[in-house]
Amino acid sequence: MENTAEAPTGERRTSEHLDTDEQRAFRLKAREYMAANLPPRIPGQPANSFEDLELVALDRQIQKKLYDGGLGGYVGITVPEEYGGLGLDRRFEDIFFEEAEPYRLPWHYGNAVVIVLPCLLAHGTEEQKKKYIPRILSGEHLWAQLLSEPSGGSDLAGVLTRAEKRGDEWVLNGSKVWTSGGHVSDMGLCLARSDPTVRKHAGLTMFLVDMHQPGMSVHPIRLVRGGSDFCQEFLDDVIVPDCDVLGDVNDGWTVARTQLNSERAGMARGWHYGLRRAEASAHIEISRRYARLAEELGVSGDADARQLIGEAIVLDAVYDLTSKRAATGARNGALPPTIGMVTSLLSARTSIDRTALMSALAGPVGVAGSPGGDGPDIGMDRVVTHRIGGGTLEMQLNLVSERHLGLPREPGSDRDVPFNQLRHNATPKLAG
Amino acid sequence: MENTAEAPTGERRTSEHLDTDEQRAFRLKAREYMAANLPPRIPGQPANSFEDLELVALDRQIQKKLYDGGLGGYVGITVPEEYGGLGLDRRFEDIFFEEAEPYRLPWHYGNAVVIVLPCLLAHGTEEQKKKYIPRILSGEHLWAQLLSEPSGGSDLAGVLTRAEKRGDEWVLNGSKVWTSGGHVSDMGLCLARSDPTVRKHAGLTMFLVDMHQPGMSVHPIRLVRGGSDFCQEFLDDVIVPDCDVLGDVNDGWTVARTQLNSERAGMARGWHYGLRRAEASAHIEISRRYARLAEELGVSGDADARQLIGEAIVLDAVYDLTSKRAATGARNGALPPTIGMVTSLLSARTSIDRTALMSALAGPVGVAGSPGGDGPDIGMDRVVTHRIGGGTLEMQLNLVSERHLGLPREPGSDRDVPFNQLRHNATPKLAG
Amino acid sequence: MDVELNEDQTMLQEMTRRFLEDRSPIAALRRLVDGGEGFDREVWRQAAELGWVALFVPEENGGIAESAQGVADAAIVAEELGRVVFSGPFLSTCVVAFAIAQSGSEAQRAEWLPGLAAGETLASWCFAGPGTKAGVRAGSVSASRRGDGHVLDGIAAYAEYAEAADLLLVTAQGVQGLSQFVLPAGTAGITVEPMDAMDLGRSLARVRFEGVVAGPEALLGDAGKADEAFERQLQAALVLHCAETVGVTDRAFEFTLEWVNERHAFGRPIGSYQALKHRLADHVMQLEGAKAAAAHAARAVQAGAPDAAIAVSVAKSQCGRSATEIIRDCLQMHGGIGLTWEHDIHFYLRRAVSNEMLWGSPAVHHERLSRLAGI
Amino acid sequence: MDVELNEDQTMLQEMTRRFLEDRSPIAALRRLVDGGEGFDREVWRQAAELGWVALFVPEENGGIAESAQGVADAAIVAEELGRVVFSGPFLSTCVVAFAIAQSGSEAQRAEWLPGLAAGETLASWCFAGPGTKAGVRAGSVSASRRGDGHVLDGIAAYAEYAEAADLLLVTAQGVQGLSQFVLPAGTAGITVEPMDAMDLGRSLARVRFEGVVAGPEALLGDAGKADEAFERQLQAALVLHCAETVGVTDRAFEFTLEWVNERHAFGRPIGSYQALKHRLADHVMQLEGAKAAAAHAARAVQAGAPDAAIAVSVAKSQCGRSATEIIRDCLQMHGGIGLTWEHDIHFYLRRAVSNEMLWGSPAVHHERLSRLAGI
Repeated sequence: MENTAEAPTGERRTSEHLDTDEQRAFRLKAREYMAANLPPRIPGQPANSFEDLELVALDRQIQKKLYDGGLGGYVGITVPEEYGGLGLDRRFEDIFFEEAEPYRLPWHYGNAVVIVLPCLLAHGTEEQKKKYIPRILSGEHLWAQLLSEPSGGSDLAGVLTRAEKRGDEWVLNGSKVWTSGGHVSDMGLCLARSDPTVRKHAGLTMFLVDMHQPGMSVHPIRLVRGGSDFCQEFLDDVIVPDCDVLGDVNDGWTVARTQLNSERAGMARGWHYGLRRAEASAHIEISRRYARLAEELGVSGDADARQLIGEAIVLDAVYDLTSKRAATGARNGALPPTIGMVTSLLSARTSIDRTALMSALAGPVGVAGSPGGDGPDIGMDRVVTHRIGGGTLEMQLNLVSERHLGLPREPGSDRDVPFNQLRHNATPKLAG
Repeated sequence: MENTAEAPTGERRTSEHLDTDEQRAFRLKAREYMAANLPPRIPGQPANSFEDLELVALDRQIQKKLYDGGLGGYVGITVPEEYGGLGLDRRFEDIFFEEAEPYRLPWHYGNAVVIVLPCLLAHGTEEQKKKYIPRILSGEHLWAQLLSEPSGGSDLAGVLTRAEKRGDEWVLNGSKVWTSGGHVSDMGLCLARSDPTVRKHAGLTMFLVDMHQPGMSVHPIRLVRGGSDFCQEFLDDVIVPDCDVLGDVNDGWTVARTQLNSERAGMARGWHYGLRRAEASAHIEISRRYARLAEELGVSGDADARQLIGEAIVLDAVYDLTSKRAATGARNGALPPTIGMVTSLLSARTSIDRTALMSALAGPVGVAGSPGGDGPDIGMDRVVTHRIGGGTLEMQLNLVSERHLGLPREPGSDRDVPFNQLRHNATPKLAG
Repeated sequence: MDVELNEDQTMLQEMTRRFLEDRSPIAALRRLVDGGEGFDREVWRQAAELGWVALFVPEENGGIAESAQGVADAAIVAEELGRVVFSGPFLSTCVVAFAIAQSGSEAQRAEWLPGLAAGETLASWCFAGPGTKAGVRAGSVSASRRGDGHVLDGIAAYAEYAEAADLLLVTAQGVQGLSQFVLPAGTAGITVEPMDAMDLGRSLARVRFEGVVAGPEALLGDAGKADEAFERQLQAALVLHCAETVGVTDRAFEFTLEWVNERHAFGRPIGSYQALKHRLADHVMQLEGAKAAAAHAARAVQAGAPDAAIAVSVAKSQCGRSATEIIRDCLQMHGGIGLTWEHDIHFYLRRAVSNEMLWGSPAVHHERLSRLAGI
Repeated sequence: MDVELNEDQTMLQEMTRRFLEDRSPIAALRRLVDGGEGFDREVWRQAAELGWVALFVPEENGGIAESAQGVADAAIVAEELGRVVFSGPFLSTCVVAFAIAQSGSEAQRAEWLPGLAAGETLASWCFAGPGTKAGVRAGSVSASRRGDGHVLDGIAAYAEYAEAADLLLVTAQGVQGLSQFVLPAGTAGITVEPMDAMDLGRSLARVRFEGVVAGPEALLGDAGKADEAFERQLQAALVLHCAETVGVTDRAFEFTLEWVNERHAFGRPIGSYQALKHRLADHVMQLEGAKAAAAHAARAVQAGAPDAAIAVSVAKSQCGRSATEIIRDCLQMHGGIGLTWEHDIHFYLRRAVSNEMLWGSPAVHHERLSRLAGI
């Protein structure tokens, strides 16, 4: 639902009538340059799929084109000029996305611009900002997040990967997992334990890690359905120079919080800027899939099938309307920023519920079919209905109840104990 | 489902062929006496409804008849002779219930025989057993459980009702609630706090309380739908002589555990002995209600309505089969005694689910209808679908997960703190 | 509900809330029910002075409808009514005023609208049949031509406040299509039979039409051509209905949150237990879904957007189902006290279940959505 | 599953479990799938030696069916098969053996049963149509009289292990009613088209019949009178199917319980978190319901009880729905690792979803139950 490009709206709505002269000039420049240089947005084309190396390569080119054409790359418009951006205000960004609607944008840079860039801006040294931000905007560096570990995905502050200081560099050992695009990334934002003798949040440090080094081995994970764009990394004496510590040593959790908040804010906004259409103007559109499916299954006239389809239409529309309302409300202050957590939870619930409805609709047709047909996909959707991105459902429920509703936290048992006195899980190998 | 009498099975199955001579003699005596003295079992008649004073009076008579006829009253067969029972083994009890199938039994004595009697047998002094047990079996004493309090129904060990020693008697003050039949009971089993300075489980004492005394005021509770057979009691200097302390002073939690376990065992067995038909032989019978309802609603031919009805049939049958299997399994040791907790949970879930299905089936017809018709009952069932008896759903879920599945308990925060240092809820008045 | 209210709308919301807290809190409903009364006419008249019905009535007929925000503004009022489980003929009177203002002749508008706007004339909307699928289609009353008028026969069920109404708007099926009629309550051949409703704050009735003669002055719009007008009325009604349901849910959820923060069990607030927290998280998620769907429906119907018909059915399904499910569980979280007459929550749950099923149950709207999807 | 097993049955259960742990653990399925193979014929032959199919075959035809416990005993085996997501033609071969033993002529029994009992002959049961409601009715293949035999035309879908089968039992619709035929796999006009199945341990196929000539020797029972025999076969098949599903669920639940006790998050086993505990409590409740329903169905079918038809549909709905719901959430509780190919749980969930829908989806059985309720 969030991960494929939508078709450009037939009738485009822009805010052109509000433009100042300067804005108008920017808009025309963007319009002309995009028309000449960007590939069209193709409905159904994946927004990001790191398995598709051609698409990744295409996005590298698009990012470079946007940068070279003076448009700041993808999301570089509000970035200060000294770091390669345009230093303009948000209004110009809105114009950019209005004009970009018919084109593919370099969505594989989502991690880099939605998560890494805010972390660099908030916690980076001047040297780091000048070195890394322009390379994101120019398309040189794709970034990965080296965050979760096989010993425990939800408990992010419980990372076991060790960072030891040796002279003026750090040596990292351990394993990271659920890294989107680890195998194609140039750099990684990596949280590691620099001091295991203090309580778990206090002994962490964040590192900017060069992914192209011998100690870093990256293995794509095979998921239930086949491939995936997730990877598991094994860090075996990975070297990070002192100058690539982001934020203070042992203060990595502060950076991680920026990282997590940026990810959530990105989700609330619709994750990849400009992936969705403009919010306020949207009408409910019923997916044509349902009519086609009902036809194919021969159940168009069945009262019970029509119930299931009606319910699915409600699910889709409610998800769509809720996330658009959340985005608007978070932007104008009518809703708290935590509303993004609610949207994220709804996204998970919606996919669980929709797969159940489709499975009930298809019955046996959804579990076995002609080779190459899409029957068994409907059944398999029930198997893979839960999501890895955005945390487990349990973590989302905790977040919504504690942060959004303000309910009391569980009495914590591990927050004040030195990390090396806690029990830790084993570190399974997930990649086959 | 559990609270109305079922019709006697058309074709009765007994274990007559297994009888010894002595058993055969007992069977024939019971058969003859019951035929002459007991009223018939009327399908749909409430098993117990303390609001129905005539039915309560009838059960008092039935209990007396069973006692006078040398059948030991309801469930007195295995009780030792010195306490008014027959001192026979369980086989005779089975025979009693086989023969009693066509008749009404004094089900309002359920509390007394399922819960109070085991507590007296396990913890009573010789004097208490000789005084109270015969009066239960002869029909003289109806008993109530004075257990829950308005300050917190789930946290049974958190009772606030105070018991103070004055000379050789105790003075009780406080309030109890959710007492079935409090207004018609002669005696009550009452848990009170005799020492608030120790941790909460350690300062409790169990009392045998005369309900007919001035300090005890009993108020029926009006529930959402109208009346109820629940009461709230206000104890205002209620007097209990020393000899009516059950178990040791400050050891009331031990007695309460027997009480709770007896209640649960009763539920696992089908609560009121003999209320249900013999277990192993039972076939699934589809309630005639569904066909009648479908006919009345004019939806017999609707595919979606037929789905809802089919689902309801599954719910009913699964509940029935599961509770019968649990009873058999608990009896023959194939299942642990905690299986009763699972049945109890299923009972709650089944009623929630069934009311939802019926509500969906009836649509608007279930929320408004002709005065006196049963339309709005279907809607109201959704309002009152949760149950008070057997603890809240949350407690049932805790019990099943901790006792039956053996999952770790929540880290407790109140178990080791002196009771008077804990925060307590206010004591609302629930009776109007 | 909507995250983009303008200043006037925010004021309307605050004013309505203050008025209701003062004149019609939930305790007032309890008094009305215990006293066996339906609703408080004095409160209704005062409410009308605040412009609740006037939102749908043009200025020349005593209203304030020039704001062009009629439906969206009325939805704001309806949401507040839900928060106190208001008892009164808001929905029916508004829809009838809307219908007359949109389709009425000048004479009809002049005759009826001023009284409706002023709260002096009460109206009921009669269209739904008596069965399980009632609520989105008219047709259980038939209209046959006689002379220059019509004769009406049949039964309309679930008519709100028909017992108290001065005026009935009847939608009837004729050979050419739907027709609508505006009839004084006392018209010969009309019998109003009160229904027994689980929602104690909503008067419902069956209205029986037996050979009712409706002259040309009673005909609203053109004979046999009311299908579109009816759909517009239905959409407006559903917007108000959904907004009310959101208010009901929002308020019950709000006081349940307070309760779980305050009530302790085993030494901790019950709201600190993860099982309750997770259920509450799911509930707020569904509630946000209901708010988003209801707000969108209000905007779509207000604007006459192409997805208005879809939007109201999406909202009706989402608001109805989530209300019942959320408040049912909120009641559960109150423990035994939630089941007592003395606690307010049953009034909320009664309205939620009732609203879920009236004006088209979820099943009816799912079917409608399948149809709108071209299936 | 059943709480009243006799000594022989307990022994059968233990023997089966030991055999499967040794010869066909879940790791074996992983190897078969990675190797692109369907099932292990050697394991199947050894299993047959243990008497799995012989349970349905009379002694004179090489079986052990005198125990009169055929269905109930086979259900014990099926439950164990579920626990390891066994890949092999157990269900189809048993049902065909049951059918031939019950309805076959002496010649047919002598010809086919010894091979079936010995595990040398594999059989597939062909009856279900290809649509969404398939699984409890036959009729997608038609039989027309020609001479002293029949000609068969049509498609049977979801036929288990048809690709490997030596023998097909076809249920076909004629003008007078259902007829059944036993045909060697190579009979002219039969085409087997493998289906792409989400359950990686179950081979399914579409079997196409084009002008297939079935002589009198192929006819099982009387022409046009197989309705009752078919219902009996269906009941027996559903008993085994449900028992298998219970085994699948039971085992997945078991290792999930181990996992939540062992896996720590935030310093505590994840199984100490109330939200998970409550979900697991609901799951064990549904699982107990499935066990009770499946056990009752086995007993009812074994005994030919009057509620046997109801019992199998109740069991099928309960077992199917609870399996998917429980294992889906068990996968959820495993976190990301549950989604990896390397973890076993997806094999369990694949079979659960697949079993929920094959042999009649819950919807199909709900409809059937309404019919059996006289509605």
